[in-house]
Amino acid sequence: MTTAALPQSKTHRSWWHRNQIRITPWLFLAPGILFFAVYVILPIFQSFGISLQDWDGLGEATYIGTQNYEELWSDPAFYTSLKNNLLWLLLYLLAIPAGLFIALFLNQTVTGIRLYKSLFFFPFVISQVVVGLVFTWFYDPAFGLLNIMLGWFGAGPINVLGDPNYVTYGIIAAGLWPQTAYCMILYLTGLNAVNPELIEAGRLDNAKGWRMLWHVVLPQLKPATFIAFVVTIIGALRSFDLISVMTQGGPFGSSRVLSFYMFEVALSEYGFRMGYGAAIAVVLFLIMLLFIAYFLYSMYREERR
Amino acid sequence: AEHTAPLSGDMTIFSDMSNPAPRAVMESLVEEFGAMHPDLNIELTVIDREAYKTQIRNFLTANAPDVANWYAGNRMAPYVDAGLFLDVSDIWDDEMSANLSSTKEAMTMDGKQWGVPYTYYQWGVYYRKDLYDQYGLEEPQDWETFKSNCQTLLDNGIKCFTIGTKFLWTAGGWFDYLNMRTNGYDYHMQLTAGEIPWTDDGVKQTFANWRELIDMGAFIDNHTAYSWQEALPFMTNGDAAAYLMGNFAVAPLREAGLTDDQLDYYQFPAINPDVELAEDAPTDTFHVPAQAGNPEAGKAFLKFVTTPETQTRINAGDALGQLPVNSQSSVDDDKFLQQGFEVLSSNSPGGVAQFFDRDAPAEMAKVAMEGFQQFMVQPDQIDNILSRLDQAAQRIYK
Amino acid sequence: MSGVELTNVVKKYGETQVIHGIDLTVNEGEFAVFVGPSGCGKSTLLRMIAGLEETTSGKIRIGQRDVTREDPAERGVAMVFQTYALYPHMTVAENMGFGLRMTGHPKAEVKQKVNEAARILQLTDYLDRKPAALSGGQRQRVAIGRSITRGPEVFLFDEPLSNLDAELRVEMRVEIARLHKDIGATMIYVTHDQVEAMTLADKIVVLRKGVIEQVGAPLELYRDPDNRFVAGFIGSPAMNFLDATVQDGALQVPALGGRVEVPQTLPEAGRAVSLGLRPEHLRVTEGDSFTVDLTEALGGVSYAYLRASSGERIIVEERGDTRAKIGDTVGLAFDTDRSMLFDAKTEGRIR
Amino acid sequence: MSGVELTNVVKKYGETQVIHGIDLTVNEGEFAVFVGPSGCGKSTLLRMIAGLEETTSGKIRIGQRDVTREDPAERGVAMVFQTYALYPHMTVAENMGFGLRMTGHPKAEVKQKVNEAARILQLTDYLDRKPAALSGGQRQRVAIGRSITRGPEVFLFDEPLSNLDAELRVEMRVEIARLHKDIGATMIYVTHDQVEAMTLADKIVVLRKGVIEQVGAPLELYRDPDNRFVAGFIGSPAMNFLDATVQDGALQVPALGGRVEVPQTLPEAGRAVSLGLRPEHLRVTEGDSFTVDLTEALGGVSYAYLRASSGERIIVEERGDTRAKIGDTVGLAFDTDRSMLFDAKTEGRIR
Amino acid sequence: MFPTPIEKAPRAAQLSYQALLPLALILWLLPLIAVMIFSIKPGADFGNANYWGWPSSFEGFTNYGKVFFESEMPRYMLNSVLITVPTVIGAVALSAMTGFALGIYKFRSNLWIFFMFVAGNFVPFQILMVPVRDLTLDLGLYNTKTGLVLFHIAFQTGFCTLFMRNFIKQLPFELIEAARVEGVAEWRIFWYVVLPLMKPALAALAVLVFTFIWNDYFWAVVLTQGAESQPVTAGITSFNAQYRAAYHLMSAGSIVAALPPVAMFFLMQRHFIAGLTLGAVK
Ligand SMILES: Nc1ncnc2c1ncn2[C@@H]1O[C@H](COP(=O)(O)OP(=O)(O)OP(=O)(O)O)[C@@H](O)[C@H]1O
Ligand SMILES: Nc1ncnc2c1ncn2[C@@H]1O[C@H](COP(=O)(O)OP(=O)(O)OP(=O)(O)O)[C@@H](O)[C@H]1O
Ligand SMILES: [Mg+2]
Ligand SMILES: [Mg+2]
Repeated sequence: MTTAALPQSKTHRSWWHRNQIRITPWLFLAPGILFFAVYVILPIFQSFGISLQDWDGLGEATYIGTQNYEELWSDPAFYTSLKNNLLWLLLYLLAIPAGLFIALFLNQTVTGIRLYKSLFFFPFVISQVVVGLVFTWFYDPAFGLLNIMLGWFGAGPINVLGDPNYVTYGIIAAGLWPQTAYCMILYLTGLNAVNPELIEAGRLDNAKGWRMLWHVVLPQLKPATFIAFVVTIIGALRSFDLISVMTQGGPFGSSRVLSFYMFEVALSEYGFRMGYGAAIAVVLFLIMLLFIAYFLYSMYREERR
Repeated sequence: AEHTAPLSGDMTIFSDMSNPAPRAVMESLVEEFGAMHPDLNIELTVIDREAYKTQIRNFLTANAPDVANWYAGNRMAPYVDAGLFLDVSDIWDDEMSANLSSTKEAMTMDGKQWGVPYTYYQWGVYYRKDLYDQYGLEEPQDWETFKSNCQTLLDNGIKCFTIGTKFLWTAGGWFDYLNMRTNGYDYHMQLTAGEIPWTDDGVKQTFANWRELIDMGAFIDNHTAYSWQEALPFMTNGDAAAYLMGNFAVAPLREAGLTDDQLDYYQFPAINPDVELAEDAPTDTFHVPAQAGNPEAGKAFLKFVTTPETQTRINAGDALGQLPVNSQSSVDDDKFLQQGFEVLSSNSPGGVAQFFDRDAPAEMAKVAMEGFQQFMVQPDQIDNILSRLDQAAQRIYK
Repeated sequence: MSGVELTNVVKKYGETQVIHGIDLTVNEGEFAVFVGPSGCGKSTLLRMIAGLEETTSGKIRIGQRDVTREDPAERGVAMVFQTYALYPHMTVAENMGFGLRMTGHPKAEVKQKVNEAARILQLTDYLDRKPAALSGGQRQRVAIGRSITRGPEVFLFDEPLSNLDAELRVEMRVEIARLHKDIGATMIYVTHDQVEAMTLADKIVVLRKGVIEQVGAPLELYRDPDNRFVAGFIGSPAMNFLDATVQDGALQVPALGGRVEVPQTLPEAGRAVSLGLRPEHLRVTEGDSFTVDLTEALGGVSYAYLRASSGERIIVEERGDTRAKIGDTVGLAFDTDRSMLFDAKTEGRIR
Repeated sequence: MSGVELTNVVKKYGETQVIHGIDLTVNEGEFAVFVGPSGCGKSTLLRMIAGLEETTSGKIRIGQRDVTREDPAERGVAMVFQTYALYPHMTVAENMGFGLRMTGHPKAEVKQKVNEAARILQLTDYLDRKPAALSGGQRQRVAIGRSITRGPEVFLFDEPLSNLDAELRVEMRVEIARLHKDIGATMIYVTHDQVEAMTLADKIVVLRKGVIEQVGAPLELYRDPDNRFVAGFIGSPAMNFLDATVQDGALQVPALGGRVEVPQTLPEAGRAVSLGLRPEHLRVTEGDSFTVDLTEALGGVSYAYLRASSGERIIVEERGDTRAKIGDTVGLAFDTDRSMLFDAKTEGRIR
Repeated sequence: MFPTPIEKAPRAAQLSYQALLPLALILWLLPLIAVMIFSIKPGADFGNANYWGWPSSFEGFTNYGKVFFESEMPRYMLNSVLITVPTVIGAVALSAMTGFALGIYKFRSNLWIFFMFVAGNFVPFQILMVPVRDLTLDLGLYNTKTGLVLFHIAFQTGFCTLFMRNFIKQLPFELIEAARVEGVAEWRIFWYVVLPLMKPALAALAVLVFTFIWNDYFWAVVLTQGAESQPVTAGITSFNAQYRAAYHLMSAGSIVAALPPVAMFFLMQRHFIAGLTLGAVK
């Protein structure tokens, strides 16, 4: 045996060598934190600042205190957006059971099932811009497939995207399409992780069909459900692309949501109110904060275990 | 003479002339101007017309070109106020002021000129002459005929007007005409300038007139779902008989197969005989941004664009197909351009407006046009709409 | 209570047959243990009895009923899984009562049965906990409790203790034995732990490659294995096997340095056989035929690893006060009555 | 080669102290084994020696050097993990040479050392395989080989065999013993397997709750434990402890039905003590003080679980041909020389 | 595992399942199929109100030819590539580092820094819009691919860090300890031990980020303008504005725009799903 591989002297070990383990993480973190702080964290606070100003994005900004918020308070368009946001939140959640349903349907082993699964997953991969376009045509009052189908039942035609009563539902339905695909894949992977022994125990315990699903399978899919919930909520609150592509918030603003409204007042063709937009963003942020806090809390509990 | 002054260095131009024909015009302009100044290195960036509207503010503040497209009237106010456009009064010499007198006003703010126009075009009613002939209808001269024509068409299962209000501004055109015909040009200007409240009786009368058409069912169904282009097929298919639109609609209508025998134009008829006729004629412009790197070249380009020869060429039927702004230019002998020129030069005693979203401040335009769209769908909401507009106006014009 | 009877039971997965026609009777109240090397089909057979795997052919009877095609829930069996398979989202009480609830028993009855089972298994204090808050042994107890509540005719266990550490394993083993004594139900138990098999079973079923090698009481298998496989499988450390040939009415065993007389009826001369000697039946003596390669002292007992001059290795158990040391040269003695003989080719026992 | 010396070593995680001032010397070339119940701090102590956990206070010396505050890399130790911790993306040779390569040794040297280690561990044929293509035992060998190549002063093992199945465990155990004999390096080995501890160790360190209970050679601990904990911990099945009181220069043992004379120097009368009896030192006799609760027959040996009329339980190892049966009423005999006595309160040995 | 495997169900159920699958698929993908058919129709079909009928002639080549050779689409596509690829590389690289730091090292603020990334990842990005636009303007990166790339990298770092850290966290920590005991420097541990083990995560994440960025529309609109730097999502909208009501061309354009992520998905399917699983259902 030789000991050649060993450090022969320890006296001139540098400070770096001794403290390597302590310093390395910070070196590794530095670029990431820098980027993230500059582009994400700081802007959040800046937005708070801007929301207290009157600023057209071109000239000088003037500090106006909470005036933007006061105006929001009495802005009917804001309430429309808020109401639509809630609708989005609520209805978007349908993607979860729908995704579960499709996942259960596809959770079989027959030849070619993998191809089927990936084809079912398509809508998620496609840009929302394209999805919006496709659904705009689907809803088209003149030639849209929807109205043709309604025609078979002697109903319609419905001008989905032009009617303030239907438009939000119409866009949400379009959004549900890719979102359902997303939830489906989450559940498919979740189903993979279901413990077969528990299923068998359930079979011995006489749990069948729905009861098996409810009592044995669903509880095991909780992680998948949780993630599906989180991504769906976030997707719902971030909804922008579809509205922008399908209706531009119309007709007369009835399909606006907060994220679109703020874009509209701040940066769109006719919008020059950065401060007001920022105020809307802050409200949206506060709503989202509830969910972020919930998510972080669950993660915290998980970590502490 | 000035054109020959040697220019050198780099020059950038941002243009919103993104549709095929205007784009070709823009490219030829650059080429020609480049040929005049061989030492000048010109870079042209063409941006989608709709996108351009939201992006101009960014590039004006960040990486300003030397020349940029925009619109006349109130639409340029934010940039003028923010000092982002260069004062180009110096190129508006006497000769130019004289030649461009019809649009000089629209380029002037605070007594200075902030750019130059390069084209404008008439609005009016484009209609299916063959359908009118079929049902024995004439171009209407007054409101009553206008409505009775419409009734006849409706009785035959044809909508009087096509329109696509998805992008709002088409409804603005209707409001412009109805309001100018009901209350006159000056009233309209005061309204868009915030000097008359939206709850004024005059405005209500305008909407009452509009409502007559709506109640008749004069407009196609589901117009909120369409852009202006998507509304064209209703006219080409014969489901609707007319379109209140700018002259740019002619090209796609012709492309869709309508011949000049089938398609014709008339001036929007009088409603209130006591007011003088006034027209919408939106003017498109060129500006030199305040932060331009090569303003001299920019100004030279502006000058070049407004010369009578250039004007004649770029507005010709095979180019933009619109009206030249220089009175020394000749108008193409296209029948629509001739009629439009005729209307604007001799039958618009009340005045020439830019267009609703150029006359009113941007924010107000947005809110108001949204109101128009809502009104067209929910006419019963008019009181709500008007009080909302009034509230918005109080804030915006403050 | 009822016994279980398998008649010519066969299982195929597609083309591959994993159970090759098994006949087996487990009597009422009997504790049967399936042992065998990994992959021999123990679990498969158990799961077929449970109804979790379909039976390709053959018949399975539980008590008087032919259950071959019945649903698992209808067979009157309960199963305890290796990984416990407790429902993680239910409390202990809910876990134990789930089966009854699913078969529509009234709440009060469920509760009473759960309490009863909890009492037997000393789980009463934990009824409101979730499985995650229990230790391994407690979880396994809950899993057993769950099967008790349903009052099945047959209990099935698939390596129920293999996830526990050594100490707990011993404890739970004793507990299962006691449970069997208490409720006297038919139990079938899969394990690959010899000690479990030996200590728990009324009847051990030794499986190899989907075929039953021998069935019998534990000590019966230990003392009287039918073939080399069973002999080597039962007993720890495993039996030593020495190559030998029959010569002149005795064995020629190179490892032992020559001729050995054995009491068995020998086959014809020249036949290759294996001489089986259990470590506990060997004694180290003075001599020079073996060298001690390694010794392992465990306190009361130690094992000496001997190497014959022929190269074969032999393990000897020592309990006396003088024990072999590494490097020693020793001899070996054994009682020929306790040696066993197997045919080298068929591996069958030669008695 | 160098020994390891711990002086008053303490480890705290935040507020909770898990190692309570340990003093220990492991001599050069010695094979020390840490045993103790789960959570007693074996791994923690080992990892502190490796430098993977910081030492809260106290001193650790390896050879002549104080390494208490040094990074793991500087200590000249090699560690073999329970899960092998092989780099899955490297071949066996790369795995074994990685440390040398990263510390800047020339390729040729690395290669030579890897080959040397592979030879020792009979891994030469597998040098180009990835770990995934190896069996558990081979992986563990690679893990050991990896530590050999660097020629460390001290080898550390944390339950290296506990992921292997019983058979392989025996095999690898023998191999590690051989390795230690061959290279003679200082080795510290953590296990909770008694057999491993007994068979491998030159010196066993029994830990409990972060404190050393006793240090000594294996049979020393078996024969002469310092306290009840060690006595109960070493030996399998565990020693039986019977409550007793000192009376009239003898013991009053209710479980044994009365007075027992023992050779130890007894404390004052009335003192509560425990009488320790190893199962292998007990004999079942005719009698009526005990009933046989349960028996476990393992072939050569069987265990009888007796219950005294006082309720206490005793395990007896039986090897003879007649063995107790469940339900029998029996007596018990033992050699008082082999009994041990512990103070009931302090648990210390009374010699 | 659930529901009952169909191969154990009666023959009839198996057959009807097999038949139901393609039916369900067609129904599910109906909108896409429609667009696909649209894209090979002649423009005249739409004039003749033959929206849903069989194409009167196959004009796939004409339509796609127009998209590829007579529009800005190829340029937009190129922009998308030039935006997406650097972003993927940047975000994955940065987050591999942050994930390593957060997953391997124990230090007091570890969890909080991690939470910062996670929370930032879920922020409604509209709130960043105005300041980020200003920042980009100030940096002189407005309307450059670089500006967009930098922002995307920064924003994606949140999600990627969540993903990477969770992945690294579940690597056997002994591997790192083994390397430390062997005297390997920390950065070498990252490079030689952790990075090779993260390959599946890197691939999965790369695929995920690729689709996210390729499909981004919002930031493309906020931070860029014009064909010179906008990605294809913005390109398709202006393309569509240009060809409004020319359904065959819009369809062809949309399909072209959607193709790369779809192709990516098909090629990297395994990684993609692994990505969702690793990053999400963890
Ligand atoms: N679904 C399946 N498809 C094909 N072969 C299978 C299947 N399930 C099990 N087998 C095969 O059947 C044989 C028996 O498996 P089984 O699980 O019963 O073995 P076992 O005796 O329980 O082994 P272990 O002791 O490892 O649990 C094995 O060879 C296995 O490979
Ligand atoms: N990071 C930590 N924080 C707090 N306590 C810890 C930590 N790591 C270990 N401990 C505690 O330190 C004690 C000793 O743990 P250690 O892992 O050394 O036990 P062990 O003897 O190796 O047990 P085992 O046989 O189960 O491996 C345990 O009580 C454990 O709960
Ligand atoms: Mg098994
Ligand atoms: Mg440990």
